[in-house]
Amino acid sequence: MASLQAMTALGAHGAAVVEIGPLRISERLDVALASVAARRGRMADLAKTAKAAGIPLPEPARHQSGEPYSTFWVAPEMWFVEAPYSSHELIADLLKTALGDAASVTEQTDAWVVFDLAAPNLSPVLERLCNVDFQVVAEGYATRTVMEHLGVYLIKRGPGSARIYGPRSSAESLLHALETAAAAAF
Amino acid sequence: MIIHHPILGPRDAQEFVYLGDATLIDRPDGMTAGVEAFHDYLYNRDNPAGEHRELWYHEQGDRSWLVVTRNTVTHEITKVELARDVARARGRTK
Amino acid sequence: MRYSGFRVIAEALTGHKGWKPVWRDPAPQAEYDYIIVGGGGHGLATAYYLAKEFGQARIAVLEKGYLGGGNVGRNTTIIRSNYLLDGNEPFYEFSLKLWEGLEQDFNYNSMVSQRGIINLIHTDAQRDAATRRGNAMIMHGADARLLNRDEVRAMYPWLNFDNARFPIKAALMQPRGGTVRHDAVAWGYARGADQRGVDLIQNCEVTGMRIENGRIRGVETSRGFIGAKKVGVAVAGSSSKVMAHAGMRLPIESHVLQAFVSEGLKPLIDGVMTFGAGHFYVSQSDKGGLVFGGDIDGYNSYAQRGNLPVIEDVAEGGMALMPAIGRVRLLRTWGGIMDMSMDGSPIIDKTGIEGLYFNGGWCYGGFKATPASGWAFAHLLAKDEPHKTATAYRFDRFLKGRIIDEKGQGAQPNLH
Amino acid sequence: MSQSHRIDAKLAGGQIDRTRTLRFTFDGIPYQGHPGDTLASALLANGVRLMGRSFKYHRPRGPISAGSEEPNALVELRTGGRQEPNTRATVAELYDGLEANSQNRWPSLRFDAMGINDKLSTFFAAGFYYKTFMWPKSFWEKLYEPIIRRAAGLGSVTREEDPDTYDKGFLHCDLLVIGAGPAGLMAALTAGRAGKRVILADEDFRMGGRLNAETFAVGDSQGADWAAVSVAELSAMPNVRLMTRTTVVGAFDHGIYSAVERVSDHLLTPAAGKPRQVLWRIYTGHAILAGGATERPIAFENNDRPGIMLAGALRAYATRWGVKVGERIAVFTNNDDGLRTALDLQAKGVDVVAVIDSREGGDLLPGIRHLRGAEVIDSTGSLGLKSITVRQSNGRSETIAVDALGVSGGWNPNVNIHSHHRSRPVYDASIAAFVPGQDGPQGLLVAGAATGAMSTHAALKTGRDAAMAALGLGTGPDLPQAEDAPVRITPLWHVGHGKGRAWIDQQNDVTVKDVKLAKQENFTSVEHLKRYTTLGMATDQGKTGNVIGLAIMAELTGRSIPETGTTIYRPPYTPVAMGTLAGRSRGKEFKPFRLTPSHHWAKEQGAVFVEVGNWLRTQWVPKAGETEWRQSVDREVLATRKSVGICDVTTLGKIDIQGTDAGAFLDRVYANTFSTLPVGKCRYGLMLREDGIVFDDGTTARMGENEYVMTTTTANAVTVFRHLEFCRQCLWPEMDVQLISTTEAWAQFSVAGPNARKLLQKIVDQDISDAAFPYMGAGSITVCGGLRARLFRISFSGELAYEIAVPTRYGDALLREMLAKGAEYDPIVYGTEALGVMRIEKGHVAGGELNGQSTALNMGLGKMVSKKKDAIGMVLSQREGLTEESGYRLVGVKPVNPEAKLTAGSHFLETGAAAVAENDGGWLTSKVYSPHLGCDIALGYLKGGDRKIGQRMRIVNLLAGLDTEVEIISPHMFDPEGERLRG
Repeated sequence: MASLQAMTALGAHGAAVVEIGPLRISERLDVALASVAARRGRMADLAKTAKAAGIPLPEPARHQSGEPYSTFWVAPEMWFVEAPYSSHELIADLLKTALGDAASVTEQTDAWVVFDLAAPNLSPVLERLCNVDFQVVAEGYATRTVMEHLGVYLIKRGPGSARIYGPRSSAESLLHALETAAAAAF
Repeated sequence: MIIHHPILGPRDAQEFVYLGDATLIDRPDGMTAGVEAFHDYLYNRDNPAGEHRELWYHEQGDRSWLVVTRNTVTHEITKVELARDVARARGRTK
Repeated sequence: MRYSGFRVIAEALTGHKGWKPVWRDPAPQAEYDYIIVGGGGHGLATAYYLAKEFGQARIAVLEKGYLGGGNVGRNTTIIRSNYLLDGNEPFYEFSLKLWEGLEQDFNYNSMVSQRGIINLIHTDAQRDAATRRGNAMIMHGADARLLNRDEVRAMYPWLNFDNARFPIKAALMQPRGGTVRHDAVAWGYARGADQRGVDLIQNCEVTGMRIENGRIRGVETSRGFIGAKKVGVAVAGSSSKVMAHAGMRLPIESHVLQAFVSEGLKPLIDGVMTFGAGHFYVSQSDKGGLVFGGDIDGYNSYAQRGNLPVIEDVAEGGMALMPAIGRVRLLRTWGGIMDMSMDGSPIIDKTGIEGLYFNGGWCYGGFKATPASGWAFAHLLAKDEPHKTATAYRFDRFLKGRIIDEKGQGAQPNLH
Repeated sequence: MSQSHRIDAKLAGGQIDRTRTLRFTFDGIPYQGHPGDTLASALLANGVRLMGRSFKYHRPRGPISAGSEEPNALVELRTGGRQEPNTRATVAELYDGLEANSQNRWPSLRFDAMGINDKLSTFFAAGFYYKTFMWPKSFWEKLYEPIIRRAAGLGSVTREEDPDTYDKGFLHCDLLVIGAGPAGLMAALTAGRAGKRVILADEDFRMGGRLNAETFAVGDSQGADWAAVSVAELSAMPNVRLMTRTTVVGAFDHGIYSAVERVSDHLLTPAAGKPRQVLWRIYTGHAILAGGATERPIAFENNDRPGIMLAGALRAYATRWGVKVGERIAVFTNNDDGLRTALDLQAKGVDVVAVIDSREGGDLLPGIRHLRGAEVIDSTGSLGLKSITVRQSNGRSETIAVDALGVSGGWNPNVNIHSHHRSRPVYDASIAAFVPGQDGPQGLLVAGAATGAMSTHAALKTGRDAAMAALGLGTGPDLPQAEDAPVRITPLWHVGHGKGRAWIDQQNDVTVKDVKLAKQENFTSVEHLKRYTTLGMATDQGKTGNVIGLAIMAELTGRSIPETGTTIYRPPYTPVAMGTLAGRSRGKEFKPFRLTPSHHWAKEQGAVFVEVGNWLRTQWVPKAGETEWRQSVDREVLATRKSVGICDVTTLGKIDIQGTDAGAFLDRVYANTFSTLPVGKCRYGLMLREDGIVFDDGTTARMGENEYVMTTTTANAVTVFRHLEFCRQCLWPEMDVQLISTTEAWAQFSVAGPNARKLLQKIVDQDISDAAFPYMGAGSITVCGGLRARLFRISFSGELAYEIAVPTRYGDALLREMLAKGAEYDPIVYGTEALGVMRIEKGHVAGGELNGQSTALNMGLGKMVSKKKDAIGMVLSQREGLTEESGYRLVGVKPVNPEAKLTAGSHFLETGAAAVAENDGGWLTSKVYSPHLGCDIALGYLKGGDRKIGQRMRIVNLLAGLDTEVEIISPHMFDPEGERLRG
């Protein structure tokens, strides 16, 4: 709709893909993101409207996939909701309409850079980056953690698959950290 | 150190930011209390050698403020609560 | 017995048979005029000056462990008077002047070495703040110089000048800053006090205070009750514990500060240096070890040991500043308990209890303050008036809003 | 003579690969060794005993050990940027091409001029330097200390950057086993077979511990073979992680351990992308310390000559490395383990000429000259042992020619890690050594020789039992058969005799005499002993010497050893490279970068960047022909004030505040009022700390009934958010408020200047005329045909100005679009310097004024602090010390002579006043050159400044010798009525 051309967090016009040994790092540009927080004392109402709108509200430290909305827990009575960017660029407006005044909704799409990690086994690289026992936590585990001084969200999608949300302004530093750790690990 | 977060379980203390004695929850009411009350609230501490209730903020986590009961001599942690619950229990309202 | 080069040679030639004990081990007497609680640097200095400068007799120092076992024996040995605020600078400059004559004064070589200290500057804002501070120092009679990048580079060409995340732009230097052999300070003051009749009583822990109608009568100790007309408390790391015996709550939190020493190395760093873009300060001891430190661990603690994150943080600062020390090995870490005050500045004041005096809240500043702290505390004890360089170090400054906050961090001890 | 001291493979094959040869040099001389050698074993194999010089007396020294406790054989390993000082030859794994040099000697290791110190040693008694060098006063820094400093130190440091990289990582396990000797292996087998997650770490490059150095059997195989089989079984378990070359160096709170893995130290250079070492933080359920024990010597005169070693080390070199340290060897012992050394060596065809056993009576060894009740009292051989003098039980002295002597004074359990939380070891007289005490680190158990259980059987048993106890296992594996010899020892700490020197701490040259002097001078506490004599403060941290020193002090004072006590070990267990502790945080990677949305555009333009926290912000954007930064900055200011300028302000913190109590919440956290702010408007907010000092400032807009957007300063974005969460959760938990940071979600630009509106109108889809979008208006809009955006009509520059925000991915494009669409107005992009010029011309406070020491009153904003409501900091801001009329007030400053230069940080003085503290009037907080006023201008805090407007004063910068007459003016130096920004 806009005449402006988007630039990625890495300063490019297309998604970055990097391969180091068995590891594949794919930047994701097609994710719309918004925070949803229950208004004080309105959790029950929010649960109801969210259910009706097909927005999962998973338990703490969990990610739950859905269509079109997937969600992960970020704080007490607060979640980050993902949806396809192409169809949900206005995700905040859509969620506000769906959830009404039971929730506070804030657009988060461009606050983050998103990297998907894929390798037969991600533990050797992740154990060099963050204090998460990746081998042991269950699929769907979602947590905030720290990688090379950067606060990120890490979501385990499978033994060899993870998604990282990192601060957008530090996208280049985060990618560099992932690359060097991978080179040392594999 | 490891802090057993009431919601998230064991987390490295590195993820947290330390503030100080949990009595910082008991802020006087500025419309009724005067300088003396605020002075004692803000500046004076028991600073015990032993059990200490203190405020930690899970900045690299879920942003919860916690009240951690920790022994300042051994560093043993015996209790961790959500500060919000503690504050409510102490009758803090609007 | 007087120490001198001749004495050393004479003793060497006669098998060192003549050396006398540096201090006695007297049994505590029933009563003293002055009891100093704490046989660390400040307590020993207080007793020394009370006896020497204020002509007081019947003085005892009570130490729960061994003399000099507190922070005077577990710090990074730096001396300087590069403070900003009126409440602090005259005091620390007084201290530095006392350091300059100390060894001749108490006839003990504590290796006071004024090889200079530089605070590295990495931003324009830091330069502005350093300019403000350097001018304040000079106006208070101290020495200060602003070095440009090239002058710093000429001094330490192997610092990270060309690949730094936060480039070095300048430095504030105090040429009279330097280091001192920390244990020798405690031993020198102890020896000097002992020679002047002060009873230094080790393994004697204060377990209570006898207070009658608002007046101190003496202290209960692990070696029985000891009476005193005046009691001065100088127990860094235990201030809140000891003053609790008098029912006092203090504007102080106790925190652990770690310090570090590397393996012995041939000379690398001549003076003292502080990194301005991370938590790291360093000097090299005469034995060759790099002595360095950083921030406190940041949580209340009485355990004289720290945790790993701060060790890593300090090493990161060190490597960012000095990329050549990658293979230099950290030999030993230890922890000291800092009594962190609410504005980062100390307290030397009377208390609500007549005859009870307090000296504490030194944060990181304790070691360099040792001579002036002892002198000013002795002055307060002897004359009931604050020394002119220590008039700001009052308890009531927090109530009155006359805070001395060098860092501008507010009432949060772990940020000072 | 290559490897002249290698024992015939048939007698002692050792755990080296004799089929392969490794070449290396020591002090430039080429030698050969085999895979499996250490530098020390290879040098000994080549008949080299002399490897170093001591710290103080520069005595010639060889290795006394075969492990990390080594005090003597320290070398400079590698060259160039990789040169590492003080590396222990006894643990340096040999690789092809290894280069090592001796250190702390001049001109050569064999002839060291500083050896003169040894001749003068009587003048260098413990603490002599505390008693002299005091006159004349000035000579310390000028003469004495420089000499001392030049002489001191051990190895030398390169000035080059370390070319290798270092990693860090996190590991998790149910059980960490520290040490892979018999106890550690048995513990790991017990836990591993039970399916637990186990990490087994050993500092050696080969697991097995002492089993590799012994000849006895475990089960029906050699101990070393049993170890190899056990390692093989463990390595096949997916739940077990074996970490060789990994030293656990520290125990921290709640079961966290630090360990150093030496990934590449056995290679000439690390493989591509691989680190030299890794610092692992290991998070454990439980840990077992199975670190074994360290043998200690017996002090006698001249007991430090190359060739005199710990008996167990002689045994290890023979058994593990097939090396005989000498041709004629004697053993001096006070316990049975020394006898084992003699027998093992003899079995390998080594000529054992005598066993000097300090114990009276008892059996004699068959086939060896075994002297009971005898002591070694002296030795000869300046660069290497030639002979020993033995005093026999009948008092007769005898000189025996030997070139190697093994000394065994008993074994000290390695309690080190167990003491890291200040737990004090306790003395066990039955083995004459300290064993782990109570209150060690939570969850840490101890097994094997580290507990004082010295036999192989005891090691296996305590290893298994500790694992079962730690993990609550009901059963464990059966134990293989192994020797269970009791410890038979009669303590002997030093041989009292004569006037010579008997070494306790060989590296620091601390002798029995020094301990006696310490006692004589009343330094009798163990801490005083250590600090006065430097006992145990060398790179080996007294692993072999400390106990002897305190035992001698106990003897001298008549106290028992337990009464005397011991100093406690501190981390790390062995020294750790600084690079390892720093990991990747070096050079440009010291901290991550934060890049603004306009970064790439600015880079194309050749902009100059400045670090603001982790952000890189555009400082100015030079145009062709501009040679000096001021030209660019002046142009940016003038162009903005003349037409329009654009500045990236994305770095300012943005916090989304929603909820039915959002307005009331803001009233509590801001000194001024926000609940009354109409929707669609924004307001400048002043935030105080509870102590009444200004914390932060910024504009906050009301985007909806229950929705505000707060902006913070760049510096305080994180701390303000933390503070708001504290207020929300801890102070007023019942308020309906939700917070989320949106700093990076929006690219935000300030568009300032007379033509700002005209330019923006070409971008914004709706009408933004003054009527439609008045001063301090705020709202959601769309730009460029429908892109969601936010517009705030606020000004930091004093111009008609807006801040416009779009989703970050469109920030770059929006900037380019504004420059293109607004071309007719010659828009420029300005950086932080021009921003600073304009805000100072306008008198807005920022970094220099928001210094954490200033109140609203100081800033001239006292009226903003509402007393009608309870807000953070309101009460304490009224303290007398913060409200004095004579206090600091913000003023503007300009030089009387427009040519004169000002410097921020300069201080105010009255005309004619001396530059002393009593006359100090305050200081300049910020200074810029104002192209409009045509001179330097500044803001400053001046005592009673509000009453000094219009007066003349001086500002001095004593660091630069500047003394300038200035006029005190209003801080609002540009368009004080504010017509331009309302225009």
